Amino acid sequence: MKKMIALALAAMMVVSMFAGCGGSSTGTPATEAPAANAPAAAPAEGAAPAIKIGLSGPMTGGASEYGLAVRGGMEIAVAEINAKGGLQIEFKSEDDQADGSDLAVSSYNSLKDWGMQILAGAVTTGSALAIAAETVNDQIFMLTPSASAEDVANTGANVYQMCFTDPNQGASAAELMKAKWPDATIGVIYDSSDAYSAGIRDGFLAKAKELGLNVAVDNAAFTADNKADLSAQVTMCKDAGCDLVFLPFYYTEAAQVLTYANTVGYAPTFFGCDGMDGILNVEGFDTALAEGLVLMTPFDASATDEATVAFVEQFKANNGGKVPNQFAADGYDVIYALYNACVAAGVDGNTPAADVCAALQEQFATMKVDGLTGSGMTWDENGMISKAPAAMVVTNGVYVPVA
Amino acid sequence: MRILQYLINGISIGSVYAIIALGYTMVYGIAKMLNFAHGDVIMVGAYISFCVTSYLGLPAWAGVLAAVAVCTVLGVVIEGLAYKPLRGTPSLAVLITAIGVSYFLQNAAQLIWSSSPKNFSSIVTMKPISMAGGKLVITGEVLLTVAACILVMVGLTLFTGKTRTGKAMRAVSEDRDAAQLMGINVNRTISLTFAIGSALAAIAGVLLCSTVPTLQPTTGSMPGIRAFTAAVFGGIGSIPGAMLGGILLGIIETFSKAYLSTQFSDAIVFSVLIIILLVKPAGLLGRQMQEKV
Amino acid sequence: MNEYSRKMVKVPTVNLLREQDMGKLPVLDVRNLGIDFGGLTAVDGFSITVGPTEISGLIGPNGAGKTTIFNLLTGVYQPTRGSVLINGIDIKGMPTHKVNKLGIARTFQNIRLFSDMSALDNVKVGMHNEIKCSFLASLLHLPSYYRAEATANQKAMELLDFMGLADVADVKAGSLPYGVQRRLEIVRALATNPSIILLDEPAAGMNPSETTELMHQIRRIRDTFHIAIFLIEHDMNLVMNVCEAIAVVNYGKIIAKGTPEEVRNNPAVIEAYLGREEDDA
Amino acid sequence: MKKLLNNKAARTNLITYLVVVLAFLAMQLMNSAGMLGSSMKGFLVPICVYISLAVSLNLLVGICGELSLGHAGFMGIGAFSGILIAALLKNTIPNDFLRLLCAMLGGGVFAGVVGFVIGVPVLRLRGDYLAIVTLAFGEIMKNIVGNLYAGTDAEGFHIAISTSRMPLGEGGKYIINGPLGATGIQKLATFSMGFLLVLFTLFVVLNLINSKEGRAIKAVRDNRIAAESVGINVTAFRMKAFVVSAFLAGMAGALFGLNYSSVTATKFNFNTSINILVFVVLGGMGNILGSVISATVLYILPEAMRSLQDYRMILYAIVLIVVMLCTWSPKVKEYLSVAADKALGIFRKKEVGTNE
Repeated sequence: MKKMIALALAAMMVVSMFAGCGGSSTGTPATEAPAANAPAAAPAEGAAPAIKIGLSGPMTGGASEYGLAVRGGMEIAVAEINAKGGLQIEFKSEDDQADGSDLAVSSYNSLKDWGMQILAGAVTTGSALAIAAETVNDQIFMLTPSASAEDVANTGANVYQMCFTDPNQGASAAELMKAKWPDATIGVIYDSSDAYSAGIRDGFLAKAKELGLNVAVDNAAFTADNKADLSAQVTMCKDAGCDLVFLPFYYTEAAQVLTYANTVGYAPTFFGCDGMDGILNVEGFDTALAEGLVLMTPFDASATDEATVAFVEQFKANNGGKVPNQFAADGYDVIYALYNACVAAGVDGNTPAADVCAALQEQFATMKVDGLTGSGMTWDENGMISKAPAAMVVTNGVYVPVA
Repeated sequence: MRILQYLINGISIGSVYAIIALGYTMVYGIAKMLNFAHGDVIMVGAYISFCVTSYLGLPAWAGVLAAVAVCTVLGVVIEGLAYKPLRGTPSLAVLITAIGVSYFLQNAAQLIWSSSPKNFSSIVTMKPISMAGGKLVITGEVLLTVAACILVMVGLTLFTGKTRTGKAMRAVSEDRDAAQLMGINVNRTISLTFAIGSALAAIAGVLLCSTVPTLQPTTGSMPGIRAFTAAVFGGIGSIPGAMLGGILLGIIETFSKAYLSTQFSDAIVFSVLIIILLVKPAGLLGRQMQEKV
Repeated sequence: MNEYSRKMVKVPTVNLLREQDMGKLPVLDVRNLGIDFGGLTAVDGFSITVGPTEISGLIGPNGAGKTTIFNLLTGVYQPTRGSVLINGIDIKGMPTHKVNKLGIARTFQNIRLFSDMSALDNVKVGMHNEIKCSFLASLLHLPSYYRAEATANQKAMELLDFMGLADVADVKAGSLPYGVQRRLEIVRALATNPSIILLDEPAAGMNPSETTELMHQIRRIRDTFHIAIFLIEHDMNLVMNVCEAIAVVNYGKIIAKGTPEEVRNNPAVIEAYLGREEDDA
Repeated sequence: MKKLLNNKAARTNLITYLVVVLAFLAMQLMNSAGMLGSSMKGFLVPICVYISLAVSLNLLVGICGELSLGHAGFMGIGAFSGILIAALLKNTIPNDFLRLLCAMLGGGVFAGVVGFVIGVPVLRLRGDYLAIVTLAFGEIMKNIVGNLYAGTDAEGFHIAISTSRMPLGEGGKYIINGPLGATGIQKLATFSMGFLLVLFTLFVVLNLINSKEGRAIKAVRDNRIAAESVGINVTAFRMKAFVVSAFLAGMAGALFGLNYSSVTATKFNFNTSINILVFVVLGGMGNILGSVISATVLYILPEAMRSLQDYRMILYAIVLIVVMLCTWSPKVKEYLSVAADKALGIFRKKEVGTNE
């Protein structure tokens, strides 16, 4: 009996699976889950069909914070663009759980079955590396908002990045330190199990050596498995007398470092990267702890320019009052960059993905984009972005450019 | 001085592991199941406390009480719906269900509270004690967690040793069938164990987040696994063992980071665990069961 | 052999030996065996020898330490004192499976069959060390595997048939009647090709006709396989009828040894079993 | 042949092989007819990998009765060693298929050796203690591979376990790059190889179960003391099962690693081990065909639920709990069988009616 039931269940599941897969391969409109995906505006009579842009990122699990932020930013851009008329965008996101192999590829495949022409992803470096090679084979244009390892862009000519590469960011940090705190005793705390964090640290250490910075602690690492307790790492820096502590990782863990340092009365200058953006908006976080924190973020949610204000307002309205971070802003910029390139290249929903890819590569070689995370952004031949790194310091709870 | 500071850091995180491990070991000892959802009940407890204090503006003790109440109910409901129907089946079946419950709680928490981190403000208002010119700092959280740990440990030991219900629990733990024959309501005893274990989880959640302020839907899972490790380390099923195992694990972890290698601290901690289990196969304070022939 | 005879002089068990076993190496030679559990002495000063084709019995009140002695003889427990020699080899420090290979097999008081496996498979597990087939051959099912399996099947069936169990060969061991399970355990023990088997309460739970049948079978085992049998049993009828020598233990110590007749009339035994007379009153 | 069909074990085995072969043929046919979307095509290799993992873990958990929470660790060892071997043999063995085969065998052997080395001390432990030690082993493996660098440059091959990126000379190319994992892997895996792997795994595991070794392993699980009493060296058999299981997991891991252009150590964590365990328990402990089916269904299930977007993982959790209750709970099973009997009863009555 047990076997029969089990078999019946199995059969049921397999049927549902074929129904699911069959559905997606025939191109069910993405509007079936309106809460999650920005609905494409119905194309006007006779107008070209909407171009299909897909996002792969972590929507569930430990890294979903970042995936959902990117999706939120992208949805705003898509809605704005579709409201304008003209070229329409159909947008769909899939969950890759920040996995670096099979789940990422199956998320990508699912988007491909949907008919994706451009990939606006992936969010995390691991997933992006797994997917990038697939896009090279399929000749699908890929612009990742936040996968920052150099290897991502180096995978192929069709892979572009919207964010700084890790070594590049590490080097910029070292240069800034050389300029502003040349005599500081520096400590580095980093996540050795995370490619982003380890990548920045490697870039930073190389540059710091070149510039002759005094790095006293360079091995205060933690891993995804033991990040619950960062007190030993802070104590290491404190003991070594570091007065500048470099924190090249995400604000989630950074909040922990700042809190612990405060309890033990350790107050060096903390220095973060773009992953640090968002720390001021962590619910329940005492922003006073971040006073004096230096971070190299391309995005400032408290900026007063029109575009940022509108974006922040819209994001808050869509996400229950949550303030967007640089992930969301990068996502927003990615959609606009793609949109501008598509319009300039004259591609639409009828253009095969490979042709879109070729056309966009041509556009990105020469194009200049202004967005929330920088103005006059351009890309080099490897697909890496060049935009001015902006260093901010937290003063009275808001970002102020480093003088 | 430096070594003392690391020792205190180790005890700090270790006592958090210990209080989680106490819940683990209690449930394991009586229900004979590895409740992998325990870490996630901790996370729920922390969220409840956070919501009560931050959104309703109530004082910390109210948050703790609310967390204890909600988690107790949650624990009993989980046990009744997901574990009780599987009583008497191989322990592996219940283990898988527990994993299902763990996935469920994490994803439910993400849908309810979103995956954005929340910064849990410590329930301790005491100023840290600073000694030796700031070289040695003992935070209120450490003192509170260690105190809570000892209190819970002593409380549980007295409860299982002295009270009627507690003795029933021990009887169920020793031999479920015999206990049943003695007129002990085994189902009710196990439900009660889950209620107590979950209440402990709520307290552990508040203490965990007071020490490590970042609160996310996945907050409970890693400390949960560490605490499970600690419980085995100390001798699973043994109440003082869980406490000892937790604190030792915390100290080993901190010392290996401080003096050996931060990058390889996971490998070091788990290697030490393996070595200790090889020397003492039932954990530090566990009873080596002689199989009856 | 001479060396052995010399040793035997020290141990006053000569009267337990069958005539045909005289002068032969005893299959089981236990000297002054003892074990303590956490300060509590469970068995002490236990000595016995069993000849190669002898049927001997171990009796005593409940909790006297009989099963503990069996566990000591088979290496399940390591003794605190004394030694156990099987076919002249000391089992000190050997794990159970090695002790078995020396030629001792056993059954259990609370039946320990592999209840999810068929009766035939239970016997084949018993023949494990008899089946000559390399790991790789098993893994890849080489021809030698099929040959070994066929031989094993045949021999296992013969053994089952010997105990009248051929009909239930394909039945799951766990679903067999109690008495049949007891006999199956004996077959499994025989399958290891032992020189002595220890039977722990073989008649427990059997009805009188089954017990009578069992008595015949025990003798038949000895006469067919020419092995020694050492059994624990509460059924005095069986013990007195089958055993040629009996040892009585109480509180972990031997209180009497001898032929059934001697043991039956030994006052110490009567006291151990019936209690002192004033208790009865 | 008739005798073969009368033997229950042989019949079950035959059905298992048949199901796998038919499924493979059906997939091949559908593929050549262009009926498979990218997603389905993408699932083929990982499903084969997870089937092999589930079957090999079933040997350990279901047949041997040992709980292992570190199976993904062996998979990881197989993946990384397989990737290394494939990269290093690039010029020696130009044929992709052969190179993949070498990589898989190498991955398997490597995982098997590691299994043996840790098995020697660890297999003295039992039950939950063994479980925690296998978990610990998985974590150690992940931690070490996360700091492993390997690559080639003008001076040849370099490998190091290091806390910062190992420098490579001119023209250097990383094969394994610390926390980034293995990158730029040449994808060698094919569905056919996956199918062969599944067949090989089934062949080894089913043969083992139906040999004297298998009987001994089952005997150890059913009653360790009785098994020892008939001369079975329990530790040796646990070791054999452990090593074979690790070997097969290593092979599967190598195929997995060579199916993607990048693989990180974090993939082989506790969660993956748990997922494989879920396949085994849901398919039925000791039931090999059950593992094959449940690995397939449960791997595809969350993918098939993609249209549910953010709700899919919570639904997966619910399905998992409900299926566990349906297949294991005595009460729920009784209720279901009564319901099923009622449903079937209608048909039976009709049949009886027509016969009369």
